[in-house]
Amino acid sequence: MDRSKNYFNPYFGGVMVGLLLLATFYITGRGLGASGAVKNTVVTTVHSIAPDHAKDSEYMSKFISDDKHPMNTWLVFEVLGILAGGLLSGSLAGRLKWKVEHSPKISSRRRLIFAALGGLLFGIGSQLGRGCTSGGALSGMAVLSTAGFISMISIFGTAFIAAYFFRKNWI
Amino acid sequence: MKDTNLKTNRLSIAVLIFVSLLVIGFITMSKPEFEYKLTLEQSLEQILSLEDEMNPDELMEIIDSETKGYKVVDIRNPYEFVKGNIQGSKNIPYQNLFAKENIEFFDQMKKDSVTVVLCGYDQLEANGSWMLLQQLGYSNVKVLQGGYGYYSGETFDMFSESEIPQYFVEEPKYSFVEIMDKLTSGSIIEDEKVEYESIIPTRKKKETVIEGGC
Amino acid sequence: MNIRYIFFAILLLALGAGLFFLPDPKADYETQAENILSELKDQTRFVSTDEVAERIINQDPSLFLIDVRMVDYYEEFSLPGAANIPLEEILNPDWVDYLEQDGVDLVFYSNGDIYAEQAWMLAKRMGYKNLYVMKGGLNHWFETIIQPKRPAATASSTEFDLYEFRKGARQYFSGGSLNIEDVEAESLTFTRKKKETVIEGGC
Amino acid sequence: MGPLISQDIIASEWNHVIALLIGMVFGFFLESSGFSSSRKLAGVFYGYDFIVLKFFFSAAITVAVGLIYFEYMGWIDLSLVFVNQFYVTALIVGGVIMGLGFIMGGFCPGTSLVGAAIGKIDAWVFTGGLFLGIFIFSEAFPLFEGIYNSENLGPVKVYESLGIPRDWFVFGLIIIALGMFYMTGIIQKRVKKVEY
Repeated sequence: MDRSKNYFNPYFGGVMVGLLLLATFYITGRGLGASGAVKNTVVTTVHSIAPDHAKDSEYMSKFISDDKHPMNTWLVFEVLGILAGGLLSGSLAGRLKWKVEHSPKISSRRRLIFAALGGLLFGIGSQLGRGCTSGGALSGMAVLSTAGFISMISIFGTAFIAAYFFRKNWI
Repeated sequence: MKDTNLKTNRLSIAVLIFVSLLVIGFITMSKPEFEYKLTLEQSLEQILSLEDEMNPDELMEIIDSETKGYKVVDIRNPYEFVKGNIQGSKNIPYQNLFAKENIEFFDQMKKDSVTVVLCGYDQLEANGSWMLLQQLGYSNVKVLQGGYGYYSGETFDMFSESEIPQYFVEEPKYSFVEIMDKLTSGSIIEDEKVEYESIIPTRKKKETVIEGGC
Repeated sequence: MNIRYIFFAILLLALGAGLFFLPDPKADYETQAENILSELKDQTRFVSTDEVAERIINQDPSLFLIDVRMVDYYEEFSLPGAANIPLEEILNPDWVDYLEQDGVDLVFYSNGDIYAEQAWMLAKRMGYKNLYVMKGGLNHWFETIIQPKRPAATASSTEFDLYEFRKGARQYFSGGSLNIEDVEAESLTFTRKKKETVIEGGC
Repeated sequence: MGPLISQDIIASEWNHVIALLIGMVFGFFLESSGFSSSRKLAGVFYGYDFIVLKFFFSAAITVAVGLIYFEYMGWIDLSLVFVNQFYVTALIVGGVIMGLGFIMGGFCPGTSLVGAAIGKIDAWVFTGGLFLGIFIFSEAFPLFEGIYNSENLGPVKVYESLGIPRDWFVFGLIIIALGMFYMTGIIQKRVKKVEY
């Protein structure tokens, strides 16, 4: 058997991430997140390249402040941790490899175009919905917030409905 | 199973960690020193029933007839207590209500099913202590209506014509509506002593609007 | 099917069922008896009728009066701006919005001061903050504010000042110079708010 | 009693170390469970692989149940825990957009990061798209502002919205999740295996 396909039991991963999330709530009072860090990075990047533009932008200016609240950069470090953790796990399981993963029915090019489009949509959607699957849906569901459940239902519901049209990309 | 490890060994460990966390939590849970025995609802019911309020006439009778099974506890400060107190009463300033020896005393009283009558200068002074003791499960504790002040006659107004006992402080002493009506119509001349008429509530239709809220 | 999955499923169900046996989460936030006793020790929970009168006249936005008498009494006469939460109903969750106001002093009053303090004790145990009791209640209100007694001629000047203030207050509350009804007309209609409709940052 | 940081129990200098460690563990388990593979992720929508559902719900339930017990044991003050604001329209529209992004891109932000970490080029492209998307959103914010700020119901809890007791809700959630876990096994057997 190919060692690289030897993944953890998903329930094990789920319970462990659940415990981690509990620890996160215990320590920080809020859940995990990913898109927030990307947003911070975008804002910081724009701010350093064109400070005036960032300040003029109604949305970005919300996230630029002089006081250094610990939570502002918290997510960025967390995301760096995610990258490191992923790398660690991948190297232990021998999954480190440059490749484009796609269905044999489609070309790599098509896969990459769809990936870019998907990322784009996810970027817009996560800002509009104030959180992505980890920050909004998972952490939101964990604290039993209505927002978390609605977010989960609308993300996965839409994906299920739209799945038919994109089946060629995956199966 | 080709791609996903469906072995459950690791999962068992994860579940074990979770469960043992909860178990540790339960073992190390700190209990408050004084635990409420009555819920808020029970406590509300208890104060509304008025059963645990003793009226001064009753207490006078008990003391005169030297009935067994009652103990008066005076919760005022020792200085006030020395100046004058109800015969046979014990002084526990309410500031020390939860001191160890006092709690032991209340425990003993409860065990011996002795009714404890808390008394302050007025009912208000003893009210908080009484409610706390009741909520902590000392169901044998009563509060003296009117307090020491009324009992001793200090706050007794012998000129009062009201038929309502003066220790019922929650009864309206005056007909508020009438006074307000007179005031608004200007029929009360300044500094004139107002005749308080008997309290027959005259219902005045008033729109129930309130200010504030949100 | 792995037998362990069934075991885990049962364990999870048991944990879920265990939730039913946990007491009301609010119980954890109840103020403990020791803390209430120490609040009783300092007498700061009492406010005088004069202070209340002054704050009403100044239209102090941080004052919120709560009438704990029965509805009949409340409808007959109440202090301007007071909301009615009868003592019997103080635990009703409908009142959360009234009792949970940041930066607002909630002053309980009744005809005397026993009911008001009982409401204070219960609300205190429920963990609400900034709670006060109007000492003497409405009976005292009428003795001091509405029908102030002229101090003896030998009394100190502070007593006369207080008397003058009370006369002024009486004038105010009887609708002399300022029409109270007009003030009240702007106010909201009395509605019991449900918790669900809380709008953040409303107050 | 937690949360530690918002009550200044942990010095804020430790924040970033903690963030890094938490991120690492999160990333490790995401990757090890197979979240770095977009085709594995997408499997949940076609019925050939259910790791997303299994992982997601077992995590959510562990935390939901755990938090309630923690609160009871006095470890954490739930009133200090962040609860997501419920902006109805923004959330639903955002969710729909994210759902489309998910099925097209095959990742979500967290998983694309672990994918990128082990060298998936599509994950890199997805992350690039993510940056671009957020940039576009902030540039075109006036366009979205109406939806973004409308109908805020505040940090409501789901059992309050549904009007049922919390314990019943959590218990129901557990039963639903267990039912779904059981169903996935049945569905997976019927659906044609997909090699990837």
